[in-house]
Amino acid sequence: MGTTTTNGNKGGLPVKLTRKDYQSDQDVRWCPGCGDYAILAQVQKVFAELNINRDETVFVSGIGCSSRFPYYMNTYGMHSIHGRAPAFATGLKVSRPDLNVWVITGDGDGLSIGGNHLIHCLRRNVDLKIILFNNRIYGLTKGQYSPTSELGKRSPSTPLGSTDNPFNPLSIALGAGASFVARSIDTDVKHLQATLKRAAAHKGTAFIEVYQNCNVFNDLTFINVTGKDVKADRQMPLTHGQPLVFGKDKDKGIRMTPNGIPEIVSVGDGDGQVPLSEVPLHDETVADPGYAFMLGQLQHPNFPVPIGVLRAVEAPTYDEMVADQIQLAKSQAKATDIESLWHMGDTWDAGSTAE
Amino acid sequence: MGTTTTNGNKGGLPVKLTRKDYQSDQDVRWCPGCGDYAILAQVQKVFAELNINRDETVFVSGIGCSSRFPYYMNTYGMHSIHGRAPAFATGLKVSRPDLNVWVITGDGDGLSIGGNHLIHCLRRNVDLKIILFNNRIYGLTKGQYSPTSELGKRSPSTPLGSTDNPFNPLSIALGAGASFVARSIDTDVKHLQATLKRAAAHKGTAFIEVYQNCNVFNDLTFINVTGKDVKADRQMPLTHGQPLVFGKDKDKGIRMTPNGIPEIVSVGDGDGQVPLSEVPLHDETVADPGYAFMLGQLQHPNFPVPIGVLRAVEAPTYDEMVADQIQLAKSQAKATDIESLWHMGDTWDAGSTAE
Amino acid sequence: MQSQQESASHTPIPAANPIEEVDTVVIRFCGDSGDGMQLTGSEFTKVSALAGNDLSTLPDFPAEIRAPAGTIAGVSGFQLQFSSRVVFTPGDQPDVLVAMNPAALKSNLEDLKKGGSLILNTGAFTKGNITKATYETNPLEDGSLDGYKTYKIDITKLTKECLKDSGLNSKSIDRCKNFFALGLTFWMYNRPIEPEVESINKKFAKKPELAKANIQVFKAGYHYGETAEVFTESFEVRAADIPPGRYRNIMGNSATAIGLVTGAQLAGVELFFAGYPITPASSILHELSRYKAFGATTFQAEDEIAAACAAVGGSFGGAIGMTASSGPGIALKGEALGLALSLELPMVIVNVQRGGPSTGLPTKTEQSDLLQCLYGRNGESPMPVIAAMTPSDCFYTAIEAVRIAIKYMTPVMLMTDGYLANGSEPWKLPKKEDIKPFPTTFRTDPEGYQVYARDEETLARAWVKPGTPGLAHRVGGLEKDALTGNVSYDPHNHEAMCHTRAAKVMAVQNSMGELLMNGPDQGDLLMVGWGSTYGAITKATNLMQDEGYSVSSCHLRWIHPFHPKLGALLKRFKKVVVAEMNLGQLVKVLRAEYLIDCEPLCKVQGKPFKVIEICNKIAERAGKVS
Amino acid sequence: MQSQQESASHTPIPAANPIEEVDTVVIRFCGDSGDGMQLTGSEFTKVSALAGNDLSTLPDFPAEIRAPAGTIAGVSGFQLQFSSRVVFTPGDQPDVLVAMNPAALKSNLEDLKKGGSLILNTGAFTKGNITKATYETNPLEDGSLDGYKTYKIDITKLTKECLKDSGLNSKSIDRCKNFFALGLTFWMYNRPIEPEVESINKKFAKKPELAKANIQVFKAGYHYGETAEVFTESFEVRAADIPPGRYRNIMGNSATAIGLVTGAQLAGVELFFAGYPITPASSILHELSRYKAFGATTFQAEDEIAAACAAVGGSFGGAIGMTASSGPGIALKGEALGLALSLELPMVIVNVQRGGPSTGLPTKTEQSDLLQCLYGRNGESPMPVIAAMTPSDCFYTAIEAVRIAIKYMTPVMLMTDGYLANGSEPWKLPKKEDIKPFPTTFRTDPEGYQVYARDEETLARAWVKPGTPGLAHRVGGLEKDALTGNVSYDPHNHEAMCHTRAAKVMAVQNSMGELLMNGPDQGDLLMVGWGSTYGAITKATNLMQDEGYSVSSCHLRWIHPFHPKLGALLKRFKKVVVAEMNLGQLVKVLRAEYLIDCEPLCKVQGKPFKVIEICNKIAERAGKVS
Ligand SMILES: Cc1ncc(C[n+]2csc(CCOP(=O)(O)OP(=O)(O)O)c2C)c(N)n1
Ligand SMILES: Cc1ncc(C[n+]2csc(CCOP(=O)(O)OP(=O)(O)O)c2C)c(N)n1
Ligand code: SF4
Ligand code: SF4
Ligand SMILES: [Mg+2]
Ligand SMILES: [Mg+2]
Repeated sequence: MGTTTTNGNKGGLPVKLTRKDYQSDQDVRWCPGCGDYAILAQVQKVFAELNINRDETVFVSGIGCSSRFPYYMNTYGMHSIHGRAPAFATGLKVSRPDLNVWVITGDGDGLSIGGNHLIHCLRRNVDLKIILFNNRIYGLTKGQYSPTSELGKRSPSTPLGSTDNPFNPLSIALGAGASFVARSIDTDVKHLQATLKRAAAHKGTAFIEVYQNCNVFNDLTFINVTGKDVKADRQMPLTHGQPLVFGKDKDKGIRMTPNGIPEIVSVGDGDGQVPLSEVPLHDETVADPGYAFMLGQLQHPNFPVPIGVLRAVEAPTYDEMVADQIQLAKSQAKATDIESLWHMGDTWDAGSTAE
Repeated sequence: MGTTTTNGNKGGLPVKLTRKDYQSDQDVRWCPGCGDYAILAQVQKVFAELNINRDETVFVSGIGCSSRFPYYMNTYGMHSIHGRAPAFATGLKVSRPDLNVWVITGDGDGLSIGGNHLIHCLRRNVDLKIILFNNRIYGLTKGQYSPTSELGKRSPSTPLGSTDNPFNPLSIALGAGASFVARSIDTDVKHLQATLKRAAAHKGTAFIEVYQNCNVFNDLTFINVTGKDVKADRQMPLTHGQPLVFGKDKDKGIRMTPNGIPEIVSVGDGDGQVPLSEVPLHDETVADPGYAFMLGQLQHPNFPVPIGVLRAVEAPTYDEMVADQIQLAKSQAKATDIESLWHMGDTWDAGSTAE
Repeated sequence: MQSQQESASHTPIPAANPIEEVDTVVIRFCGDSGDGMQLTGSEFTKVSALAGNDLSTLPDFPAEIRAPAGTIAGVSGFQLQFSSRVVFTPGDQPDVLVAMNPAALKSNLEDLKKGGSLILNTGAFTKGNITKATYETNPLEDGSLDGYKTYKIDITKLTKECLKDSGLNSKSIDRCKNFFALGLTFWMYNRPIEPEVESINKKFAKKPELAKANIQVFKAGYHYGETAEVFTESFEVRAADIPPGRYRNIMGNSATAIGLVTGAQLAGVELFFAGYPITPASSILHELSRYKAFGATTFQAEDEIAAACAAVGGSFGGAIGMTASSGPGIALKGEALGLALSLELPMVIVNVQRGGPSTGLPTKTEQSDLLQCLYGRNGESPMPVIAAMTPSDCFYTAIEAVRIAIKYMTPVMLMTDGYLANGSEPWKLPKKEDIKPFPTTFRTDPEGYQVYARDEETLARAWVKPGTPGLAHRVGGLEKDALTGNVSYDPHNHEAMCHTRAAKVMAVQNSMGELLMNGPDQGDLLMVGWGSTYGAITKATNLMQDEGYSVSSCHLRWIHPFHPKLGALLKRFKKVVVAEMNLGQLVKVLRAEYLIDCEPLCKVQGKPFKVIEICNKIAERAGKVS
Repeated sequence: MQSQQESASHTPIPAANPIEEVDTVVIRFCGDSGDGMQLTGSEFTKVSALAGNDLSTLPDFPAEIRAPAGTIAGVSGFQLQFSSRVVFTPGDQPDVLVAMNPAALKSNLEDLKKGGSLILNTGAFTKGNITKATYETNPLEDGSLDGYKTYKIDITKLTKECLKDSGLNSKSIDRCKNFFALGLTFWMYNRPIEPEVESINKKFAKKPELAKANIQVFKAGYHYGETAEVFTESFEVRAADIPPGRYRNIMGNSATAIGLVTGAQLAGVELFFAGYPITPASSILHELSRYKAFGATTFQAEDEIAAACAAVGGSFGGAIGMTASSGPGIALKGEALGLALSLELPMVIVNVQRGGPSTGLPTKTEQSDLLQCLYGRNGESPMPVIAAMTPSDCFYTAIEAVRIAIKYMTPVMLMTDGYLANGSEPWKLPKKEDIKPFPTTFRTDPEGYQVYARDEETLARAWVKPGTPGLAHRVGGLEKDALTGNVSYDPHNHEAMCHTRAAKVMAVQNSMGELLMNGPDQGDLLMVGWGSTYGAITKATNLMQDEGYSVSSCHLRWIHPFHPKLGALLKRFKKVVVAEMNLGQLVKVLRAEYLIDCEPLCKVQGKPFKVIEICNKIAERAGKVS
């Protein structure tokens, strides 16, 4: 550990890092069995794989079980206040575009109290990576329903069932104009790793919804979609350039009617079937977010749930544009010393020395 | 005026009301030429036409030029605080489902500081009518750019041009799951009236974006779309059951590729043209919001701008579901007098009389 | 005169007599979050209440939902004081500590009375657990428990034995061990077992196999005490001499919720509560959401701002709008509360205080939001602030909040804290006749209506329900004309309105109840308190009065405005000390108001005062009565 | 001794001598929002400044962007006091009132000095306008102007005449009439016209036809004064005896913005400012957004909460994070500020106060956010609070805020108000050498780093920039261990941290400048003030000292903590009166702190104190020096 002091971390950047190098010295305090562990582990693994510089990385979170995340990462970190992590992160990134800034939030933190900061961050396309741990419940405050809980959810604050329609986090993100939108699952180790890597590589705000199991207050909430036995039929993994097909035998596909309504087609060369070649290929880069929005709307039980990257388009980032303006202003400025600022505008000489 | 006292209004409900009956006694104080005047006039006219009961109507607004609106309506009204009107209105409507509650907001009020309340209100489908006056500027605070201002907008706070991508209010609303979404224009008197009537008739949250000209700080911002000479080619008026066509001669149409991407087609029976019968018919009632989202994304200069009702689906309202639960709870309750509440749970007798 | 300090006279000292009578016992159950200590504690509370004891309880939760098993962060505790006398607090120091694992022992032992009884589950003292508890050596063996009466029992193993034929899996079996501990303590305090058997049956009605197992283990614990010759004595705590009537054990947040509903019913208005979950206020929302049949509509908003605004919307509609939160959430509501007081609509805001600043210590108690509640709004924003004293007093204070809000057409801040919220005590259920209704009159007459015309006595404007014919009007947050309510930028009108809003809040003084005094109304030292310190201050004052000190105490229910008699009272004492769980916030306000050199006694440890801490201060500052 | 009260000695009395010398003049231009009164006022200010007068200005905006023309709601005004002596305020009462329409006359006449000069544009006194101004009879004819020296001039018509050949349309012509009024006043006060011609050319550089027209009208106004024999005299106000140097006329918000940039440069850190528009704070954001070349990055956030949070994010990154707002926005920032002080990061929050509560009087001035700034956060949340005294002092106070923030690693609240924000005065530009830099040291050494270890003197923890190798660490809003910064629920650690955070803020006392005294440091009466009341209090005190009263004044720049010498000073006076634009907020704090029976002099009218109001209070409370 050596000169370890920074709430107990190691510093520096050894040659080849492993997952352990990204673990802080704090005890991880989630409930045993919580999906948060898996996500933490995958983030640490991916960071090690990508050899990401810990000292140039900052994790910012709000409040919630998931928001304890930064304490466990051996990087810079801030556990802020409820719902505001995107705002802190925006200030940080805009003033320090050189840093690698990640935001951790929950479905309550990010979509209830923090919904506005999230959508504004997405529209601005600040170069941040946002992971939203969706367990469809308020974990830390012991089990109230959240904005992603299903209609009719019984919880301590809704003993007769909730009366609110849930948000679809992907739709909110796309409605706000997000440049990168993806979904993954806590237990799907490989998929999660791949998705995290894609987010890490994206320039602009990358938004990932991760289905996360809260085994204490909302156990198995995603099991209808994530269950081993049903998975193949109920998930549609997206791969850029690959057809929109699903099912164990990839024999079902998705396409749009001219009226703009998605439909499931049987894929194959038989009667009433659609040949594979006519099934639309997934294209993350469509400029119009309508396509990704349509995908994001697909839901169990009528449709398979898409996982993977729905949208990844290149666009200038907010922080970059701000930096460019500053650059421009500096290059055009007649003077940048403080006295010339004081002297801006009309000045005159007065007092007894003035004639 | 008679017993007029309530900040100077008339009460009661005469036989046939006119626009004047919906005018309060307060001087309207917007800048001469402001688009707000036209919207106020159309609301008052429509209210008179629908003979809406003034005493059972409440207008709630936030802060901004547009938010002065309630002062000018001879109904109940609350000019609240910046961005929060949907929250006040939700509390009011949920506790008083019998009232007819309208929300007035601006692009800053409703989409900047108030974005979160707006989207939560929309997802809940509280039975409110929300009119968002979009002038793409902060009027009341003298001209700063707003979340709907175009990228590069020069304003007092962005002297070198803004670096934020604007929101599309319709996309935000649809991303949040709004049951009724429409767009109209301050100067398009008939269209605005028709749209207001549709909103008034909708059960659930009705969201109308109105293009509103701020002639002082953002004059002619919509002229590219609303200008008399360009209007026919740059607007696509939507009518339920009618084809998605536009242009002076209705010779252009919109349809979707199987990949979910909208395209403009030439309508007609000629070569390379699409016959009118094959142009999709506008359907406000599509359950999947993806269709309306696709429409909402159409923007000048690549596409015509849709005006009218994009989406109008029936769904239970939040206030109705809450009322039902209360009804249910009351009907199932063993007792509802206050003493039985005190006595709930384990009780025992003690003290000297207890044996 | 004999000191009544809790720890003085009733330590369970071994004796020949198998059942010794004691008058007061403090017991604390502690273990891992998963060990069911809250249940154990509340079951023991219930039987004590049924036995007629007076009592007071205090749970202590970890901040994490379920910190890793066996760690100190995961320790959960429940303390109970029960007595044949009147009880004011959950007790300074446990006489008996039940510790289910090493971490629980580690973090609780320092509180145990010297010479107190220590019941340990030795089965949990594995090497791993000992290390997790950050012990370097095994406390069972290293002599560190020498000063205590230690009972080492392998509860884990005994439970396993007892259930080996139950067919339950080992995890489920292990979960039963808290009932062994409960059985033991039942034997120690000579409690009847039948009611508990019944209670277990009820609790586990849906899982009869668990009910059976728990009963079996509970009885095993009881019989172990009886037969194992580990304990040489058992104790009895007689029924207390409390006012006769029907009782219910009540936690502060429940009392607040029930009080709010009662207040609305007494006023004859609907209750509209909008909340957003936050520790330790959430359970008010939870409770109210179950009282729909009693006229309560609840709304879980997207955040605290929306909750406050929705409540104002409810009030505008003619319901009594309410919201509840804790410090960080209250901070967010400031702007909306400013609007509410400018609109002059009734509203109740409950602040269940916790440790601050910022997120602070969310599960711990503190009184450090007083200044925020008084002043945390822009502009001249006066608002009545009142505070509850005990868990059951939350009921009465909530009613008072509703009364003031409606009578004076103003938002009212009702302050409680984590200690009150989760602590409990027996509550003597009132009779309906005992509580005076205060029916609301909505204005319906359009004749001569002026939106901001005021009642002469209360300075309140009229409350009008939208929907009332002929009374349509508009209100807003801009300054308003003193009569019509129309927007007014007139300088003198603004000044007059600022004075009027202040005067209206001061007018609350005209309808206050009595100032709460304990002891003579003059003397050496007056101990002043507000909120949850009531029990500790009162107990300490009583004890020290008995010791001959010239000390009285005065507890404030009304903090803004103060009680009209408070100023004169303070001046009749040579010294005034204010005990509060902050760095001296009420002290600031009292000094500013009365120019009296009062002195703070502060504690900011996330824990309530101990009686002894206040006694010590009294001894330091007061003289003896000659 | 002669009274120096502004209005006493320099009324422009007609005289044979065509140019009379006066030492001080207060002039107010008023008219419809569209009449260009702000421009007229600031042009006149500029020429007065160039003439070497000392001066002070006060604009008065309507709350609406452009209320209906001709109504009282639409009246806009600009007042200027210029003098050959030192000027402290924009003046109590205008000596000269220029009113461009009936509404302007109606709403401003009561302020005009008895016997003062009144210049009226009779062309605007149409029947319609007279009615819109709520006059029942024509004031030009009903004798209501009898007590004033009234100059009735049909400026509208004269302007039209003058431009009839200009080719401009009639709307554009009408817009020029303010320059006629300006020309008139130039003649009255014997100002050179060339600089103004130049200024107009510059201002309308892009519209030369308008420049030409305005110049023509301006000259016409000037010559009208000279030749029309309406005015029988003109006046001269000599250059004031002010310290020699280069000057610039500066408004408070500009000075704040420039001061913040200067502070950051003196500290050697980047400036990151996040704001959300709100009257009267917005122009700080506007100004800073133009200072990118000077190291300022600005961010218009989605709301005030995001702005505060983004600023904290900036500070975490090693810039000095800043935000500015007014009352309602400050209310929203409370929770985030609590986090900032818990994280112990430097930050500056500017509160440009306006009339409250709630939305209140957005364009008017007030000082009623003091208690909110001191206490509007949950938990024990101490924060330094300082206030600026004059428009140019905003510059120095902003620097002081940055200095304290970085030196003590704490958010600092910098208070100004609408009066300072929009008022202006000549600012003697400092030399770079005059202002001491305070370079920041970021910690870069990993050896022995403890996140919450503190500097012994300042109690500040070290500031570490993310990106620094080996210093990665995590901070958050939960209570932290006093050394490592790791989350800690330890009761004693929490108490210690609360005390330490308070002590750190108190340590600011160790590096304060001098306490600002005016007059002897003992006597009958001490007038205490803070913020923008400086000018009025100082002027009044000086006047009354000259009249022989035993009065001094002391103005507070540091409000929390107070200056270490303040307590002793207060006690050396028989009486202490605090003049503030609220209902007595500083009074509360002083009374609590020093137990001194100080008395408030309150004004809550959305307007600054008049000197005379303070003089009256002094006369009432102070005795004469024997
Ligand atoms: C201002 C404020 N309001 C409320 C809370 C209480 N609170 C903490 S976390 C949380 C919700 C957590 O839900 P989510 O974001 O889904 O996180 P999870 O615990 O499920 O991971 C709430 C309401 C708070 N800490 N601060
Ligand atoms: C809490 C708070 N923040 C900021 C303001 C200042 N403010 C008033 S209106 C407004 C924006 C108005 O823009 P918009 O909603 O588009 O309305 P418009 O004036 O354009 O109709 C702002 C920033 C305020 N009144 N309160
Ligand atoms: S409560 Fe749920 S989300 Fe929170 S740590 Fe436990 S299992 Fe995870
Ligand atoms: S500023 Fe713009 S939006 Fe506001 S009233 Fe004037 S024209 Fe209308
Ligand atoms: Mg969650
Ligand atoms: Mg706008």
